[in-house]
Amino acid sequence: MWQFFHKLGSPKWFYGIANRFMPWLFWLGLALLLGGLVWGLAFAPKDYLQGNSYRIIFIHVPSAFLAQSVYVMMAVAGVVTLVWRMKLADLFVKAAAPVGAVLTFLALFTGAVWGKPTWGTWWIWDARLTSMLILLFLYLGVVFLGSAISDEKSSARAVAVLVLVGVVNIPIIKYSVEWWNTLHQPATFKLTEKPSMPAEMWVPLLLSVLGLYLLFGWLACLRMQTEILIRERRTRWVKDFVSTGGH
Amino acid sequence: MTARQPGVALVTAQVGTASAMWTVVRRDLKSSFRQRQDLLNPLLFFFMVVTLFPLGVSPEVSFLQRSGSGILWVAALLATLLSLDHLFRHDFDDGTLEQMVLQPQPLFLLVLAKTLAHWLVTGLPLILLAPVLGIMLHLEGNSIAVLCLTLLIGTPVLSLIGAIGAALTLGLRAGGVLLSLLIIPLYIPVLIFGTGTVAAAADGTPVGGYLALMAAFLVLAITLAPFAAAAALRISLSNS
Amino acid sequence: MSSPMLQAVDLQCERDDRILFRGLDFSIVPGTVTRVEGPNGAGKTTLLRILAGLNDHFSGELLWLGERWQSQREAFLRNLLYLGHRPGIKPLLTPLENLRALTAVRRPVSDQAMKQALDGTGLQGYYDVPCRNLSAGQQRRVALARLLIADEPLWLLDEPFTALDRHGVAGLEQLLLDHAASGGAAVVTTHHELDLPGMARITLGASPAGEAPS
Amino acid sequence: MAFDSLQAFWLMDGHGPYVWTCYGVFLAGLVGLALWSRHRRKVVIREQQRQLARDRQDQGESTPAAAATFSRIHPS
Repeated sequence: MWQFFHKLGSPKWFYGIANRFMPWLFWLGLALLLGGLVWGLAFAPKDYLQGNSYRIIFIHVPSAFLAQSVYVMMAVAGVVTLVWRMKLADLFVKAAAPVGAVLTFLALFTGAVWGKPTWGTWWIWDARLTSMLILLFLYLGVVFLGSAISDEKSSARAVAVLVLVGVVNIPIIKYSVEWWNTLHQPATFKLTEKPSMPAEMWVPLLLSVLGLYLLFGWLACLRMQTEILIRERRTRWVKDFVSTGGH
Repeated sequence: MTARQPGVALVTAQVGTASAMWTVVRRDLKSSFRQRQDLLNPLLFFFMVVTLFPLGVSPEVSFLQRSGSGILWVAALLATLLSLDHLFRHDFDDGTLEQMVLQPQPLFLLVLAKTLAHWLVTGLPLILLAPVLGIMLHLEGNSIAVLCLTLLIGTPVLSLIGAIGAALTLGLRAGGVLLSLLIIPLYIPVLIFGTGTVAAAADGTPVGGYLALMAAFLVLAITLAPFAAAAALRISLSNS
Repeated sequence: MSSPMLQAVDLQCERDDRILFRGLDFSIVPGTVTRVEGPNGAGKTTLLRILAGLNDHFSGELLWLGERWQSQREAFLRNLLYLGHRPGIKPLLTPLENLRALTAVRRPVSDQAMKQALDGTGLQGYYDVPCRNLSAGQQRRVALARLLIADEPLWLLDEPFTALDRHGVAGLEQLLLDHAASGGAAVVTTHHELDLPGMARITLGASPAGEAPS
Repeated sequence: MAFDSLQAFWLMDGHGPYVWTCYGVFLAGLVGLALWSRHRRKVVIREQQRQLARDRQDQGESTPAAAATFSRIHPS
């Protein structure tokens, strides 16, 4: 068990393993995502309330879902960084943060564009959108702090602390935003909660969520490899690896 | 007294002021784009400050529509203020500023070039982001257009006036805070007319007069502020 | 001896309620290297900054080619090359870009010549590396590369030997001699034991009166 | 297929612009992210190859600064 844990912390080992897994992650993820999107766009039935604009759900929900879970993953990695000082964990935080920021932005953007035909306005200050916006700010803070500190080790630790502070804060932010929202009259437009979604709708949704997860895994591996090359540039194996062409 | 003796080969060739200014602008832009994060900081700050108002006051559409232009202007002003500390600080720290003062070209024009570069990387992005925030604050299309126009005229004034403050507080320990205290009072007229123009547009009154007045501010700032900033730079360098 | 390029008459400088020097008279003549020496805090850097016109907390006269400095600021600046303790190298730009920005405002120099100058200071292969990734000695060499293509006759160099290794020091000493031989003048502050043939000295802070024996 | 024709698929009962903008931006975002990440790894590898080459060059000469001549250059 500890042997495995130790191995997992070795960047060189991870680099090789990642190389082996990445094609699978990429192609499987791409197939699932595209399958889900094509199904959702062209074959899923029309929503009786919102019409065709609901088809945005097949990209909006995966982005929003992933945006939130990536932050949780980063927080877990942050704990591992601070407690066990595992190298790979802080690499993950650094590699995932920009991806999470982009996904949050995509969730916000698709939400806004979806809102126009549904609510008649691009943006309302309701609890869910506002929390998402704050999540974007948190992500950007992590990205900026990471690139502002040039020393790699202290940058990783500082970022881990910030992620943890953020994750403790997220529930507080969420509840205070919801309270704020009820204080000012709740949004007049509300998405009708449907008790059950027909399978023709949720299966493609599930596919695209899974696909995006796998693609995120691929992106995270790729970016972690880059971070490893930077961090370990003075080691023998990276020098050998780079001078033999870097593949 | 013989001014020129055979031994010394004096330099007579000269580089034109315009090309020297261009060199300054290019170097500053290049430097800024190598440190992209510094470009995004004021922009993000702008966004966040705007977000605080619906959260802190009210998310009601009627309130946001009424005060949206004021919120955006105040946020843009604060974001500019935040970025001003960088205007001369890096150059001061690495000695580029000394070299600039020792250039044969008039210093105030070089300061103008630096301010232009500063505006291109801070003021201009704010204007580009403003429509998005305007939509989020439920401003009307016409108001957003006028708002962007006032920002286009107003933010260079903010940069120019700010350059004076940045030059004066250069090399001081509490420079950042002091800079705000010095500069905010000077920003008030621009703020008043910036938001006033948008309010007039929302009421449907013609805004040509307001815009002309703001343009007059801009002309005044372009002609006077670089002199003041150049003088302040000499003083700050003399003390270091 | 030819007539002086730069002349200081009765210079006095006071800083933080302390008189750094007073009654300082000296001439910088073409074809010489002048070393400003004195203990720490004697005002070596301050004197150099006064000569460059960066510091105006002084009384006395500075004459450029026999005329008051203030009256011909532009001509003076065009003939002056000042390298401060912080030499104006932007850490985010590459050596070539730095050199280009520093020289382009004085006279157009081809990229070819600038690369030669960087080669001349031992920076071949580093043209495109951002300066913040260079060592202190290499950054100093970027600044010194400017001297290789400079046509300004008057050089004011504040601690130019800092962070240089033995080869660099020898090279720079030779460069100063070359510059003097071609009719230029250089004023140098340094902690390093500099003793060039024909070198003039300005000594600060040695005697309480601040007189400058040479 | 939930649509009768390609035309209907494109228009989506008037919601076409919204839906297609969203999908476009989403795909552009993901593709951009992927390309940027790959490019970054390539740049890092290339940068390190150059650094290695420089190190080798520096080691090749007895002293790195020996090549420094400090001789003046006279650009025409």
